[in-house]
Amino acid sequence: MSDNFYDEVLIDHNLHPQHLHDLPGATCSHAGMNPSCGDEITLHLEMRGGIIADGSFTGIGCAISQASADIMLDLIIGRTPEEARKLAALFRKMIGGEITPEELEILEEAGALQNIARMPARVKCATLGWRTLEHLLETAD
Amino acid sequence: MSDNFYDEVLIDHNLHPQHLHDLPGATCSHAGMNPSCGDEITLHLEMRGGIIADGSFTGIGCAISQASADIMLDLIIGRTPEEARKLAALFRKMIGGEITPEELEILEEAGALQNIARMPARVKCATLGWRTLEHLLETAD
Amino acid sequence: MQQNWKADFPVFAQFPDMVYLDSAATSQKPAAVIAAEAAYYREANANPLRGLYDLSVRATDAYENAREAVRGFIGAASAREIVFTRNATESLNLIAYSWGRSELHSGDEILVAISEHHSNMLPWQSLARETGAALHYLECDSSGVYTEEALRAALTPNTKIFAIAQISNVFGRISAIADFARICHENGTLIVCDGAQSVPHIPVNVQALDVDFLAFSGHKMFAPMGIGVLYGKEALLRKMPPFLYGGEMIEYVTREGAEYAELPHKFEAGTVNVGGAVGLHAAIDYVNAVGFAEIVRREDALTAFAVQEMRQIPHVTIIGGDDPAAHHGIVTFAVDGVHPHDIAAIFDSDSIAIRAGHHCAQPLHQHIGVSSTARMSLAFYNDEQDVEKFVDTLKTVRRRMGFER
Amino acid sequence: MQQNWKADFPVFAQFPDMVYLDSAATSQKPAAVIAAEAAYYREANANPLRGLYDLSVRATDAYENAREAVRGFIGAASAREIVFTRNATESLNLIAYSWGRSELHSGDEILVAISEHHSNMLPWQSLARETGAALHYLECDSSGVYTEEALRAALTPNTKIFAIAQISNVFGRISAIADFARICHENGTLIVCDGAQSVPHIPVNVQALDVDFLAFSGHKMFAPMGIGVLYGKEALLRKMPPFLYGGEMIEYVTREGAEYAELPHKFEAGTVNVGGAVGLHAAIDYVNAVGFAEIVRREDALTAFAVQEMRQIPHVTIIGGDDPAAHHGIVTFAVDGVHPHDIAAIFDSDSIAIRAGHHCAQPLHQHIGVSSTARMSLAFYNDEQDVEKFVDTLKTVRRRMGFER
Ligand SMILES: Cc1ncc(COP(=O)(O)O)c(C=O)c1O
Ligand SMILES: Cc1ncc(COP(=O)(O)O)c(C=O)c1O
Repeated sequence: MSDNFYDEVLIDHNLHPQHLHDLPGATCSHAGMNPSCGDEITLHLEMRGGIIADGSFTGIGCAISQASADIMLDLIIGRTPEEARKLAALFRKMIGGEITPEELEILEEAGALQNIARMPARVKCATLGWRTLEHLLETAD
Repeated sequence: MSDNFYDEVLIDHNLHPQHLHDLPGATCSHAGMNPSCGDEITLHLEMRGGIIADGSFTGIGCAISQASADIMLDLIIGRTPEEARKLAALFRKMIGGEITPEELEILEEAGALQNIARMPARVKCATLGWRTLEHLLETAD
Repeated sequence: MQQNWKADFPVFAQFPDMVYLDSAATSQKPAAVIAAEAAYYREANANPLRGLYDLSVRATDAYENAREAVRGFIGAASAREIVFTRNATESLNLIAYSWGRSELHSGDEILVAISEHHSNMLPWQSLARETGAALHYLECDSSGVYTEEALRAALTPNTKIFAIAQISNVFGRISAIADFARICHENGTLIVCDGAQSVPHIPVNVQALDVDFLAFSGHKMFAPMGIGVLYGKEALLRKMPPFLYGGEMIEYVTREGAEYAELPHKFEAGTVNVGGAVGLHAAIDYVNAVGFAEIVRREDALTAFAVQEMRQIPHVTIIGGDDPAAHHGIVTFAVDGVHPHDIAAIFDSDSIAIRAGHHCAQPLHQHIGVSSTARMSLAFYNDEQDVEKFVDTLKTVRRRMGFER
Repeated sequence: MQQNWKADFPVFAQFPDMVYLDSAATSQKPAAVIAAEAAYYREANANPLRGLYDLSVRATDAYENAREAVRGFIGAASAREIVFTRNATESLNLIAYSWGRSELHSGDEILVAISEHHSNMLPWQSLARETGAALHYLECDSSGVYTEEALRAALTPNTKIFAIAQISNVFGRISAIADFARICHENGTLIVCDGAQSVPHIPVNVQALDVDFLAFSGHKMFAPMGIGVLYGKEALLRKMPPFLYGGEMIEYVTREGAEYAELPHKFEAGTVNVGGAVGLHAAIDYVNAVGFAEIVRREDALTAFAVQEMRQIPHVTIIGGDDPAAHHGIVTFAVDGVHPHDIAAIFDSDSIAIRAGHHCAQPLHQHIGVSSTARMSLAFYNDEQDVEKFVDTLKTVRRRMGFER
């Protein structure tokens, strides 16, 4: 793992997360956890008019899981559940090392996590927020 | 193990055992076995006037256990239980590799089994008759 | 028999005069396997699975790649179905403890083939004792044949599990596992296949056989000692409780209890044996490089040669019959008037390694009415000279024991 | 610190820039150990114990000599008290299954130290669930100290067994096992000592400690993976039923049941791991050649150096306190604001291997109120530069995570 794995993007999202707060107007919430490291994230979404109008997360975790959740929320707020699901699928594709350069563009800052597959123990951290999102969208349907 | 491990002494005692027969006048008998190879020997002794007046064995087993029992009976018939016990102790000493040349003399033909310690799996065969004897003398006391 | 496969096995260079005919007990190891394990300790050794650093990732990769190699080797659907154990014995005990103690009850029946190795019999005896289930034996004929009719007749509505080896370590005969599996499943019975003697010698595909469990040992298939495999169908393994408890097999632990890790880790408590798994991986690569076509061809030819010669020697009886095709590298025999232990000792004096005793199959020996036998067993690294030397010594056994002088 | 012990360990030549500080998870292997195992497979490999030929006798000797070496190493009275297992986890499970399932009943109590590794906790949880015995925990203070008073207070007339590690894998603190054993025995309670972290690092004598059972793993003491040890007092082992069932652990088998072999074979079912045992023997010889005087001196000096440096770094907290003498090669720590997984990743980017997580001691982490920590752990092959590099990186962690820029 190269020194700049924790690049500015990740460090910034970890230290100054935009979306780490309660969401009083949330229409649905779900708690996801990585039992083996004790990390836990609760994702809150406010669905309005068929789109994800707002979202936030609460909980504790490592920089990877926190930054990943924060970046995810940047990406999905303002999108439809369908679009969010597609982004989640793309994110998984990236972690699996099968993403094309064009697809990577779509993931914007989430691309900072592309090399996490090198650290199998951390993949669960990077995907925690996304897995929680998928679960939420599935059960919210 | 050299080819002549099965030397004339052992082969002869195995093929033509002097003491493999019932003993109608037996005053005590005991069955010893090597469960893991299924071998079994029953030792019969006729005690008279404080000495082992006669003895025999019945049962099945490998050449080592059969010959060893036959040789043992050659040695102990006519001796006192005390003398037989001493011979048994000497035999164990020989198998353990701690016998002196003088002591080896005393064991006469049983010395043919001296090298059995090289084959740990066979030690139990060589000692079957002797172990049965020790048990018999102990319980007969 | 052109190829000299012995050159791949350092032990034969060390003992050029030795004839090793005890491969069913344990196989010799090719240089490639010995080197692979050593290389792991020099280049990738760490505690895998939880590691957050480079070396630990290497160890994890080495371990999981080995699992994937095993999956491919036996044609399992998923690597989650491959549990690393110490040996076939532990694999079979794992089934009896975990599946058995949770699924079996008084009134249920366990069916075990009478020719089974103690490792595929004692765990079921113990399970029956503890659960109150009844233990029944499927009988074979004197040449080791189990028929479909006999199996059908032995199965009852209460038979929950049937345990049988694909190749018997005494007879060397192959049982029709795929047919037996079909019959068992029609009856709602699970089938446990002991592959200790088959996986190293013939291609085995768990999906084609449709067995529920398969157990085998690395050390009999050119891998190091201390590594074995349990294959189980995912749906079964998923439902089974853990067997050993400890590190690496949990998701979460509190004072009161624990949530267990996903398959296959749920069944791999404590620090795993990466070195052994790497050795097994190298052994699989080696077997694949030689190829089962070659392995089967050589072993069958050598077996046929041995049986043909042996049946011409007076006073020699082959256990399981004189048909060479019925023995797969395993020929168990008796010599009139000579105890098997003495037979083995005479072979040893000629530097030929064979085995004598009950071959961990005492109930079978009781069944066929002898207390012990002698056994020669082959691997593809044996050659015609080995069999010739074996036959030459066999011809002398009775004379050297004092008969016919 | 004159001697460069790293030269004995090939992995350090392979990765000259790596700083390995995860020896509590698994140790690296000296060339002598790797070579001994390879030599066994080249020169003595056979199935031991039942063999009737030369190679099998060599294998048997190699295996039993290894057992004798273990006996001497831990000062056991007899080699019959030494059972080879796969790892400490299996050793502990063996006690819980064999001794536990036959001796414990509803109403009995099991006492376990709260800082135990999952491998010395989950087997007891499972045993309690199955037998109806009650499981109680002995609590330590925040620096990991267990007092005699606390133990006395926790023992009741129903406490049948007490399980505790000699050195905790989180705190690195040594517990007064000999005193605890005396207190337990006065109460009629057995004591199980988890020696996974002590046997490799300090001289351990089971007769001096007077423990009833001792468990440890080869892989943490420079031996290969896949070999471990259970020591048990002979009188106890003799009474215990077998754990795994199969070949090699029986005297006699019938259709109905079996008579079991003598100690220690009763507990070693299936083909044993001779290669692993030979590796462990070589590791013991190696440790004896280095000498515990040297090992303890180096490890204590390096630990003291690390603790002294660490306690001067702002925002770093050492779990278990700042006293260097309380940590035996194991220093677990936290950095304010930085998650342990991120700490480990930063160390990895500087080629330093440390560990992060709950170190298989989640209940302890709940007890001390953190969900995970980072841990550096030493062996005598580490040197001052390793610790310096560790300290240098530790100083940069917060800055590299964006703090104090
Ligand atoms: C204190 C302690 N006990 C038990 C274990 C379990 O050892 P293993 O995983 O080798 O079975 C460990 C190591 O992980 C340990 O540190
Ligand atoms: C048919 C069969 N099953 C099981 C076993 C047990 O294998 P292991 O001793 O490696 O556990 C053996 C070998 O001894 C065998 O031949």
